[in-house]
Amino acid sequence: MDNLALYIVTSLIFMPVVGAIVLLFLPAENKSLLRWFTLAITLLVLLPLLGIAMPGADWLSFQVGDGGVQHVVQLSWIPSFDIQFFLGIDGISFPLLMLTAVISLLAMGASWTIDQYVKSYCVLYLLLLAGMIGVFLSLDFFLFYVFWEVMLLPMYFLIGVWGGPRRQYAAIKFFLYTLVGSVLMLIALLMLYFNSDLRKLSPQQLTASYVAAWDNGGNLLSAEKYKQQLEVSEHAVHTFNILALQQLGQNSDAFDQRLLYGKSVQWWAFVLLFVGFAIKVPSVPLHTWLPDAHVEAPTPISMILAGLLLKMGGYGIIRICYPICPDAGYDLAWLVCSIGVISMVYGALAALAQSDFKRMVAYSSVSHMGYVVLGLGVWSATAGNLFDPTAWNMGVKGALFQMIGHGISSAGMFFMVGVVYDRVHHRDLNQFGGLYGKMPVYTAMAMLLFFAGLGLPGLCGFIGEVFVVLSAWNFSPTLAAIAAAVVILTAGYILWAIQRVYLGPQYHGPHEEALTEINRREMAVAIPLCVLAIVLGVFPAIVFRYMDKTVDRQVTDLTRWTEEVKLPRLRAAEAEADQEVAANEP
Amino acid sequence: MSFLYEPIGLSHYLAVGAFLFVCGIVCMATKRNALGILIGIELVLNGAILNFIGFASPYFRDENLGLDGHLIALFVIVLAAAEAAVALAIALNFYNNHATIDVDRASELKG
Amino acid sequence: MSELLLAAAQPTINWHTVMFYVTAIFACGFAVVVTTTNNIVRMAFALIVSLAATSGLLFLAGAYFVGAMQLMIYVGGTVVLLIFGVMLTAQKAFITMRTRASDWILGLLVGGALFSILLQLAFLIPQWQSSDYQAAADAELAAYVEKLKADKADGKVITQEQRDELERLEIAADDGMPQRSGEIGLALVGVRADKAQRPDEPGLAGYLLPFEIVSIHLLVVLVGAAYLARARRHSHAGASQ
Amino acid sequence: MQTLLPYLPSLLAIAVLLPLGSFCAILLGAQWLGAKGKFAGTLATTAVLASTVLSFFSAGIWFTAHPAGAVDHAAHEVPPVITGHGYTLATLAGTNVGINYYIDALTIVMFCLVTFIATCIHFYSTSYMHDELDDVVDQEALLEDGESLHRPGRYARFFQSLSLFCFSMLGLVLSGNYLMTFVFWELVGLCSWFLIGFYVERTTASTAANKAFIVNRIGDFGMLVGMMALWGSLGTLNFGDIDQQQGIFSQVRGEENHYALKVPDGMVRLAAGRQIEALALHATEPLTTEQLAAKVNAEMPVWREANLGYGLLIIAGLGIFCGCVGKSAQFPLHVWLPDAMEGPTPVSALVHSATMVAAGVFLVARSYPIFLPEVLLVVACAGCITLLIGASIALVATDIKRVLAYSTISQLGYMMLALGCGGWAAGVMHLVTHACFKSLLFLGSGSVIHAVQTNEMPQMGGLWRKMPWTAGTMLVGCLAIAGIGIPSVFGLPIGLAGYYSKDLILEQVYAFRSENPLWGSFFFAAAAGGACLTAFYMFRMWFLTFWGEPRAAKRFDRAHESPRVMVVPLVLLAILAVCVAWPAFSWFGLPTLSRSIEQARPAGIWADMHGALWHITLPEESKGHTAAVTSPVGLIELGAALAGIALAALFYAWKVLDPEDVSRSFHPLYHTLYRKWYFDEIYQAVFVRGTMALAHCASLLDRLLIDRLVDGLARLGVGLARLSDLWLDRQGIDGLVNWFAEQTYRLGSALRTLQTGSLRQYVMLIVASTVAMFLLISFWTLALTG
Repeated sequence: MDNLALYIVTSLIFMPVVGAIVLLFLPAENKSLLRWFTLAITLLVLLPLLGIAMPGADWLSFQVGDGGVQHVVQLSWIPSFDIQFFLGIDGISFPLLMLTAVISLLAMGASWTIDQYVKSYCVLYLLLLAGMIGVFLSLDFFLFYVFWEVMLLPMYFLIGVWGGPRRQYAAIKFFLYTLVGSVLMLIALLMLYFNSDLRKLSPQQLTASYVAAWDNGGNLLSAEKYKQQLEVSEHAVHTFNILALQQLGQNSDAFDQRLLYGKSVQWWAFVLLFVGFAIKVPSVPLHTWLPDAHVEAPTPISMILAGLLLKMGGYGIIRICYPICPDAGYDLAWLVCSIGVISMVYGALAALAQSDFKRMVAYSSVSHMGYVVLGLGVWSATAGNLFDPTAWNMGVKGALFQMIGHGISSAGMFFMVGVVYDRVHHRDLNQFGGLYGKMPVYTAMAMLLFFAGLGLPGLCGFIGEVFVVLSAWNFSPTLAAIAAAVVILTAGYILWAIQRVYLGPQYHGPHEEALTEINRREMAVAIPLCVLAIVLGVFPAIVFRYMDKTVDRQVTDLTRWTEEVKLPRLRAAEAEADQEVAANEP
Repeated sequence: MSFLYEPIGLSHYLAVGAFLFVCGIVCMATKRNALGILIGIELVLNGAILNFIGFASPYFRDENLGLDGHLIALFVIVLAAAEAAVALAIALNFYNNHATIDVDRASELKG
Repeated sequence: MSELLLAAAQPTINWHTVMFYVTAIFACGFAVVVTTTNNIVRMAFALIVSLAATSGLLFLAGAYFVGAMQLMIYVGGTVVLLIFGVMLTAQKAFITMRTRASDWILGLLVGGALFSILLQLAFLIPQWQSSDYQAAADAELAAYVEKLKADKADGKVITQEQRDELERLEIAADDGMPQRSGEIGLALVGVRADKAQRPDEPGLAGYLLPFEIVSIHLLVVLVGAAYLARARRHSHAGASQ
Repeated sequence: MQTLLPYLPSLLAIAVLLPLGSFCAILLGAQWLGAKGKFAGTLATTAVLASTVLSFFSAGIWFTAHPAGAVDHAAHEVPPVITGHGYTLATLAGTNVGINYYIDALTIVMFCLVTFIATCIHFYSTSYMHDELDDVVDQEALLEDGESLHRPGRYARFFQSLSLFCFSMLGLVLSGNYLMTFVFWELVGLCSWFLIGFYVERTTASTAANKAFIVNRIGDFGMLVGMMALWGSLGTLNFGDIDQQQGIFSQVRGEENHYALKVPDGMVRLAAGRQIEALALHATEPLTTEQLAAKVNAEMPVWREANLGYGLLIIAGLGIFCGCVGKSAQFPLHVWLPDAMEGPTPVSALVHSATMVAAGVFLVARSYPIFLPEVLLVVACAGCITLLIGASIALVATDIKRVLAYSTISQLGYMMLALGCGGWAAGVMHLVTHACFKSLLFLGSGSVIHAVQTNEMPQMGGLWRKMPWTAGTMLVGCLAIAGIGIPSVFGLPIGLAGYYSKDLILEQVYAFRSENPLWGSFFFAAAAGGACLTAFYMFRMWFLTFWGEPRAAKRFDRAHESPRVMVVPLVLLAILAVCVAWPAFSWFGLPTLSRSIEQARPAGIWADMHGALWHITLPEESKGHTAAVTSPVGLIELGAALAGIALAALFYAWKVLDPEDVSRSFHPLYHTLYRKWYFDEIYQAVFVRGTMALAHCASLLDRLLIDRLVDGLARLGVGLARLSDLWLDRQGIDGLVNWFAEQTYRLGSALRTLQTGSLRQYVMLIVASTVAMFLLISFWTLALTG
């Protein structure tokens, strides 16, 4: 049965790929068949994940009590560089996988309006889905990078072919930005790889991080045996295993050599990785691809972009940046937090100034993702706080929850904008009004999703926001206060938009006759989003349930690292500074 | 009012000079009247004179500019007078040509 | 003399400082008026006051001659010239020309940046922030008086030299600097009276050459100005015929 | 009934959830609820009526178990409290965040008050909102072609929002931690948004709704900051102790410290972060965390002595109060309340006078244990300013609902002033009595508006002949708010509800004045003057509406007394406004209002408080009940009220003085008051415009700077590629030279546009580049030297 679970996990990635290949052989004229087939494939990705989410079946269910990686799939891929096909699920990736599956399904439901080149669209869509699932599943850094790139290309075409009038500009901008991020990530990846050395790990650590090797016969070696092999090795044994890199970063000095300008390898790796992920998040000032890409992309792609792609940046920061480079993370926490807060304020302000409905929602994404960066960065477990990890724990959980909540609310908001755009073919906020009277059910659902974005209690946006903001105080009261002030701006732009679009005596824009009530297909997409927004807001525990143990474990590990590794270093630096002062005094 | 008991220093002169200078700059930048710009220039020059005299004054520093400062200030005054004369002549000429002294209209040098 | 001693011992209001602040407020305040008003006539008037106040500041800094020149050439000459200009171009449309708000904001932003930098510089060096000239002179005077008193108590007679010295010190404490106009005049024709005692710098031959250049320049300028202003009026007159 | 005490939380929880059920039912099933949703009104009313019954039943249980009067503040006993845990939202490193409840006599009193008034208003609304059953022609929402708007009625939607409001308000009262309070705080704000903007087609209504929500969010921002300070330092947001876990109140006012206020350890520790870090870094031996903690504990008294953490407690208090400023429309966030009158009148009565706006006062009362004297002084100042501003604007307002709105602001200021001066019971009591008579007044004004179809008082007059019941009940309300009663100098004090609470407030401010002459004199003058103004503007309203000759004959002819279902709630509330605060109930063994409130007095609020940073002393409340205080204060209060009424009568009943004449001779002042002290204009110019300007800056920065930079980089890349292309293709020097020539030409053309010919721009460029050069050079030298 264990093997079956592993096949299921692997199939999450290959199901869409196989589906895409099958699609190639289907007739291009039969659009409805193509759409239904793609929808079925996305459903086939969601169903196994639901099975994993449900408690009950021990061989398949996600073990909420286990903070480590589960359902590990491990195969050798490129042995000469120790690159493996290494997949696994833990509490950080699992909620995001669920989100990916759900949003992909709903976005496919929203794709019915795509009427040109349906076949290519569906193929690219499935490839994109495979890439996204792969990013969240892979535990090998190289594999992670490969999937990251795999995701990029379909997205480029999806924006560039099916987008709005300025689609080419937007697509190239998106591509260039993301490519820069990828290149930086690649540099950091190689830096870490060539500085890693498995010999520095103990057998327990090797086991814990699933470091595996195969003998010539293709049989898996046990950890002790492998350790013995390592002992006799003369050269450093490099690895791409993310878990092993985490162990190396936290328990050895592998990444502490000086590199440039007196900064260590891990400092530079952290900066490069962070910039790479910050482009994806996106954080100010690396965010300008987002409004253009969102505005030009078709509705379902906007949903995917806002709901899923942005989350990869946050996922990368929590999965790769902090655990692998804790020392740099500790030193640069202020940078991460400041960037988060700046994004929040800046995004909210920019959203306030937009007159394009979609652009406003896009900037609101910048603002909301700022909460994620802030929450991930609030390293409160310092000596001054007596190594109390509560606030950081809260921040990370809040940030992860915010990712999920924002995935729901932003996808919903984009969908709602798309619904009205499909009818009247314009998005100028000043040329709406009075939709309340014409489309009451649609208006009610749209208001609900916008209020979720506003962070209203009882809806999914609230928990993440409030947790992140509450946690920030222990890191820096000033940043926390600024972050809290963003709630005012958020309320401002969302309420103003609602007023201009939905309220008022009458609609004043073109195509008034096209404003018909939301149809069944659109309801089928909107209702799950609304229900999720409410359910996650009222019972956040259903998400926290999965992430609790993993986050606790990671934060505890890093707190222990602060206590045992960083504190002595700080003491040494302090002592050195004292001596210098003493030496300079005559 | 303890500052009234303290003797003033060079910094105060520099501050007043800077203020006049900036007032002149702002005046130049905001006036559309050519004569207004001229007046701004006068203010700028005054700020400069004040600086020279401040640096030349033996009240504030032993290592002062002395006579040099005074003489430069004199030259500045004289040059300002000359410049005012020429600028006025230009302004009058411009007025005669265009029947206006709005410098925003004077955009023939536009590239 | 006892008042003097008291004065030296006790902090009193420094009238020099008071005068400085009063004059500076006049200079700055009317400069602000110049900047803010749109009416060109008011601008010219405010400029006169500001320039006059500036000359007051020059007097307070001990530059009597320059101050007088400022008053005469600037306030007397240049501004009269300006007012002529104003009157010659005075049509209703040009008396008040409104400036756009954007220009104001831009100007104030840039000006504010410059001012903040200049102000920072002005107060950068602590020694510049206050002068001990007056205090030093007072202290010297007080010390001399003390000495004389002690001498008198010892029964010594105060000599004329000592009286002269006392007088010199009193003048120094009261007035500050000796007049400089003579030296300036000498310097303009090439003799540096203030550097005469310094044999190591004999090459400083004063300002004869710059003076000449300025004179010629002034002449040229006046001729040019007359030509510029004249020529056009002639043709204008011709055009009107 | 004592045996039922363990079920009290469940009973109250059901009382909270019933309106939620009604909300869900109406939301999802409006089209099945009878013809045109008429059954929705019945459903909502039934739900809230059931909640009322449950609340009064709970009150019975509570006061049987803990008889009011048994706890007197002279006895200095800890008030009885029931706390508990509902369900967990999240677990964070051993700390729970969840839904808790906190029940004491204050909760019970608030429950009875809110549900009773809500029931009255639900009944009233079933008739008042009758028009909404059919299609509506909205005269105030005009289409572009000038026609009035026709729309289907929204009877069910109204009751849906009203139900949601009842749920949120009751939840707010019951909540046992700040997070839950915040959640319901936002939810009542949302309901307020829905209800103010009920006429969604009117732009004024939706603008007012947005204004209310955003201004409230400004307050919520402060509340978030306060919550952060508490959470960051104490690790909990619970009010009371739950399952051995210490709540905020017991950390601040611990039993071991005899409930006196002490900065909790957690706050000291958080404030001393730098010192702790120094301890850890400079210790000669490396310390384990336990050793470090021990050292920190040893240092704790020294740090506390140095007032470390005191500021944090001030921030916490001010932050929480900031939330209350927003919700209770205190200066400077009072501007939303008058605009909120755009909503239907029953909404104004329920949400914007009796319950939601009083929630701020409730939260101050609830959080009283953590408020330092410095914070309370700020509370008092805010209250004092609000009281005067509200009263002064109410003097000149002509819209009947706006007069009442400003009067609400002013009365809320009274409550805050009382709380800020140490009068806990006085403030809470005024909250209760005010809710009674203000909802009465609003319902009465609604009845008038319903009859004459206008809000403007200059078009009313003489209406008492047509609407005797409305006029009579409103007169009772006016007398109550003016605080008419016989002071204790003449024997037994007896009066209307407002008399007791206002008397308590003035007594407390008087006692405060004897401790702090400077502040106290201002406060007392404001409070006494405010009492006079209150009487004046309330009777001005009454005379203008009901007295004299009708000023608009057409409207007068159409006017008629409201139907019985609207009059009965008026009479019920009028009875309440007369006798809710009577102490005589104790003769029959019933709990009186003052004793019930007294029972809820938080532990420790029975001693004088002294500020550590500012010299300020808050007298404990019994100091205001001595004869030396009560007799002068009673006379002053009665005098002020009578003077106000007499003045109003001089102007508007006897017409001895001409109000037009007075307003003309004090024109600048009149105009300032008429324009509401220009608050709206100033806020619009400074905050709204400022934020929008910032927003446009951000958007422009994106488009003009970052985008251009990126585009430029891309073009640079393309250019470089082309360049290398040329090189690779061996186009040789010629191509390069041509390229350079072309580029130079282009550069020249590009630079040509820089030559605008505008003198002023040149000047600006010169100065800007000077500044830039200076900055560059200074950076350079800095880099060289340092």
